[in-house]
Amino acid sequence: MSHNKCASPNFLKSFDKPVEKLMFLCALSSIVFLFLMLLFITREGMQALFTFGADFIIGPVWETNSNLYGALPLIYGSLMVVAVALAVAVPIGVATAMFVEEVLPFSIRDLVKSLIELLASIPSIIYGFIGVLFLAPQIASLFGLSSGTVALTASLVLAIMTIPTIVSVSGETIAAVPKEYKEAALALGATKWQTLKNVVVPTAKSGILASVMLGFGRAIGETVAVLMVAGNVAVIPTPPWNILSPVYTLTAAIAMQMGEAAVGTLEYSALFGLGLILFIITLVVNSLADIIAKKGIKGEKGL
Amino acid sequence: MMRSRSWEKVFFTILGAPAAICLTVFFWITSVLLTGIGTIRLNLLTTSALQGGLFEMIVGTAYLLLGAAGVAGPVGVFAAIHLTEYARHGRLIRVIDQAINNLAGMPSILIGLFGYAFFCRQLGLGISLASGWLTLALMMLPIVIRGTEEAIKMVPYNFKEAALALGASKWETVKSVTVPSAAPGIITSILLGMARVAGETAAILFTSCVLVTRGLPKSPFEPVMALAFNLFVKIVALGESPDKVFGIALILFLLVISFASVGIALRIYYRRKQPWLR
Amino acid sequence: MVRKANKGLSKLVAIAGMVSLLIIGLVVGYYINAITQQKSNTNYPQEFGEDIAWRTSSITLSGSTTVLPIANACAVAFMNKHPGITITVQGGGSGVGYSNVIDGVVDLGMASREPKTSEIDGAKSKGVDLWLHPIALDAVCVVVHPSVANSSYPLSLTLQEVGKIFAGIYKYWDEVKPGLPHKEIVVVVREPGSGTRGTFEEYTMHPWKYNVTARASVQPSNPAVKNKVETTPYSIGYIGFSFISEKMHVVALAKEAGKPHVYPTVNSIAKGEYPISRYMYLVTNGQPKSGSLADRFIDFVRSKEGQQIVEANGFLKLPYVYPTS
Amino acid sequence: MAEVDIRKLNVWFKDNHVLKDLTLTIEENAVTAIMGPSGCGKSTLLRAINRMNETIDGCRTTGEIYIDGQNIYNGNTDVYELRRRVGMVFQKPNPLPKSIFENVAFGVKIHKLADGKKLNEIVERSLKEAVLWDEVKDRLHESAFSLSGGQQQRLCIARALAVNPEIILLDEPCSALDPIATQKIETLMRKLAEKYTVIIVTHNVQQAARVSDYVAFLYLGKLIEYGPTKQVFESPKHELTERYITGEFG
Repeated sequence: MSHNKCASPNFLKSFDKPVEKLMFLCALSSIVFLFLMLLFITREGMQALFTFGADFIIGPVWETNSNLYGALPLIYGSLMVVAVALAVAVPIGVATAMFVEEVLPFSIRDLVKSLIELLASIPSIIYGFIGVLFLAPQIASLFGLSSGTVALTASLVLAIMTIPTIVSVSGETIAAVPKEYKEAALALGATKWQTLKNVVVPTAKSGILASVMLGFGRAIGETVAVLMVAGNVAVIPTPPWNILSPVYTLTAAIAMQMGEAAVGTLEYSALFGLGLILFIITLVVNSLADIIAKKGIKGEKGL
Repeated sequence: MMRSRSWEKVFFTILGAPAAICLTVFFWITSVLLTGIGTIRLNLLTTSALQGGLFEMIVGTAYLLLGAAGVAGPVGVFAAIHLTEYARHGRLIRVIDQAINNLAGMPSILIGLFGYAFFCRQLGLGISLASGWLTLALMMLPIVIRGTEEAIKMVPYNFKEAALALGASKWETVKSVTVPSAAPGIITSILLGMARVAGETAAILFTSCVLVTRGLPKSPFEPVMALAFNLFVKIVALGESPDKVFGIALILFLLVISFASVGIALRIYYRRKQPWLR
Repeated sequence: MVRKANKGLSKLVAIAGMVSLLIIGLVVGYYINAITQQKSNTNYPQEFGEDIAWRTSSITLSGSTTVLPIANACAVAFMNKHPGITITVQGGGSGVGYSNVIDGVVDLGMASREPKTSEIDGAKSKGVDLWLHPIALDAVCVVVHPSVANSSYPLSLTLQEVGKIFAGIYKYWDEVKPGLPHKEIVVVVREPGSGTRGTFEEYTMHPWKYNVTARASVQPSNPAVKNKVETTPYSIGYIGFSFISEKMHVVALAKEAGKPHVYPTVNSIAKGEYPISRYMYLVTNGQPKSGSLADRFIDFVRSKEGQQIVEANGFLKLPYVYPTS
Repeated sequence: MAEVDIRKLNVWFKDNHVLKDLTLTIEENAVTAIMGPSGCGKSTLLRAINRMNETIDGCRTTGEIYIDGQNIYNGNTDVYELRRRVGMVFQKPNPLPKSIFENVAFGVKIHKLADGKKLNEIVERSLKEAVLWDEVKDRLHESAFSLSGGQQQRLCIARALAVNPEIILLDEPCSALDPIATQKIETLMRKLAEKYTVIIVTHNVQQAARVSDYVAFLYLGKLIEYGPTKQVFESPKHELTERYITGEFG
């Protein structure tokens, strides 16, 4: 197929080495940029970290006007919104993955999977737009709230946004469960459901767990949609599990205040400090997901 | 001992409910947005923003997308070729692999924050198209690398063997056999990457967009107007009338969805139609 | 077989690529055609001024989101009038407006408050002379949900009482005034850095060193506050004059106890009787050069046409005709 | 223990007509070998007996199969109970990713046949029947993947035996094993025939001759010849059978 090209003059071969180096550089780019991200976000956030020390993380007051930056309410807000979102998204997502991979006939499987993937590609601003216009009023009237922009609304919007991640990653591992395992169970007279429960899910459990971690990572980093529906009050709700009170998340604080913060001020630095917290959280979560997923592959061979 | 099969059927129907919820949500969002179709006139797409149209925003979004693809495409494809064809499995490769996964999972707001600190300020690009390209490219990169890797791995080894046996060098083999065979997959991954960043707001919020300016940027160092940014500022900061915003939201939605569906459809098509797998 | 499969595939790719290129080309062509036609349709005004350099120059504005709608609309109108010029409007906040002017990043800042001392100091240390050009007037109105007060049971407060409410010193309405419901007060504020918030706090909080209660709901814009107060029983918030709606009750304010309570009206604001009113500013580094685009743009905003835009965006026009220097 | 009576069995996969009008009666308490070249429908025939074909998309079956006089293809057959009665062992050993004990106990738990002490007894009995007990009795809770290929295959047999089947289907059970492991399985099959009806699919003519009492020869989805092994091998009625046995094609 490429005879003529293969016969190209020899000098072309001398391009091999430089091209190889260029490709190597490109492969390195992801590490380089990840490192640069850490470097620059830390550098800009240093001032706030030095000013407040540990209080930057455990301080309960986030008040720009008095130049007090304690990120605890924001961290709590982020975690709370994400926890509720996952509580909704994980059962729905995993059940959907099982249904799509194990129950749906092959012919419409791809179609359904594509539609769910399309759900993932809807821009977050559109989710926010619809959340503000339709979901928030519904929540308000359902719970008799004065305003629907509360943690629960944000959680529901986030849940919808996280489900596709969970479906596609856990679906992948469910689909990767060897056919032999399922046949073994079916041939013993196990029903489809028993096969699913006793063979497929246990085998795919690490992948499912990884999908939950990835979902967590996606949800905690979501910005625009959350900002529009979370209510943005930098206080830990009372009682702390009150999901019907507004919250302020790490991402929302960055997006809302970054435009206001003049370069070099303490506020500017504090926002990068939030970025650093977020960076570390996502790095840990994503790495955990990676480790879990890799362990799962090993587990199939060993046990 | 009789197990009722109808019970089983009921159960799987229940299991199907969440899937139905997902699809319902999708169609609901689509239908909600499509109700806004009455508010947009076709000439909205071709009139300038100065006359109340969306022309510069649409083309600006296209500029951002094409530029980002122009950066992330080559870098991502080269990186993927290196990782699949050249790299030996070692610690460095594991670290690179990990880094790609982490980059893929990075919140877009952090990428935007970094883009502002690094591209806009450190490199002095300011709020400009170029900053936006680089920032968005950073978001596309993992998608392009992963998609290209998958496409390259699908190329059967005997293809490459055939070329190598004829005396082609490794690079020639890659260039003339591997990449052409993997081309559909590579293009698809770039498309999917573009779909991912087309509606992105947080990453361009501080890096490349302005509310209004005249016309399109004349150089990469000028700022640009974009659909997602305009929608964000108009809803969050200006609280503009829903009719006008509806139009932007709908067009943004259609743009992203069409990109994504073409990408997804192509991917399914080529996964099924890999001729050498038959 | 290898060759065949590969050929078929690359052919497909080539076709797909060509088709997509064709479509892109068509679209771009159509667009460019459309836009150039628009341009040629607008007649270039044939007046020859003393200085024509400004006709092709460009300026950038950034700053307060409150001024943003005015700046946006004026920029659009001015660009439509003069086809050669470019005015770029970025967002941000009043803080960014000042700091960008001080750093020389933009030509014009937008601000809905006067500079803080720290900003003035920063400007001095960089040798920048901040010039404020008032372009519109706005009053920050204190509004409550009709469940607290309405036209038959109106509410009047002093600035300090308002401050105590927003500082969280009063927790229930009946603590403010007997007869009001025993319900928890829902405090709605703007985000830090907002000019509206700055003006409001300057009059109601700073004199008594109050800080906004941490329980306050933070909203990013005037419409958001309006929406929140309209829909939240027992809430109190503050918004720009133009955002007042029938679904809320406006509180009459007195400077201090014993002074008359004044409702915000076009008249009372223009006369300076209403206690919380503020100017919207465009900010420059020094006086803009006469005849420059920045100078002409400021003049445009202050012209009759510009002031009509100001009013259309819900602000009050400047109370007297400004000397156009 | 049970007789399998196959009448006019036809199986299609999509448009592919795999089994054509098959009719034969499989004797109880004997080893019946189904042999034939690849693609002749051996496995499909085997999988028709426990209705495992249904788990594949696009499969269509007509005809009847009677087990102890009951048609398993009529509407009210409980397919899961059927599969308990008809155990199956696959070409490649397919232990589940669980411990040795759990593998054998799996079917028992699924069918809620026993638990506690009785379950232990069943596991022990099944492993003994599969001649695996002595090799694994000290490591019952280790992963099934720690066993060798031959051991894994006997584990799969034990797993099938644990649920009290009447018929055992073996789909080329030795094709992935070495000669010594193969020999062990073949010995085991002879032993199983004392208690169960054993049906084995093989493309190995020698194996069919060694282990079976009856042999069926399939070619292109049709039954060419069926009878006692000795008779078929010594005096085949059909020319195709003779050519296959002598290794002329296959």
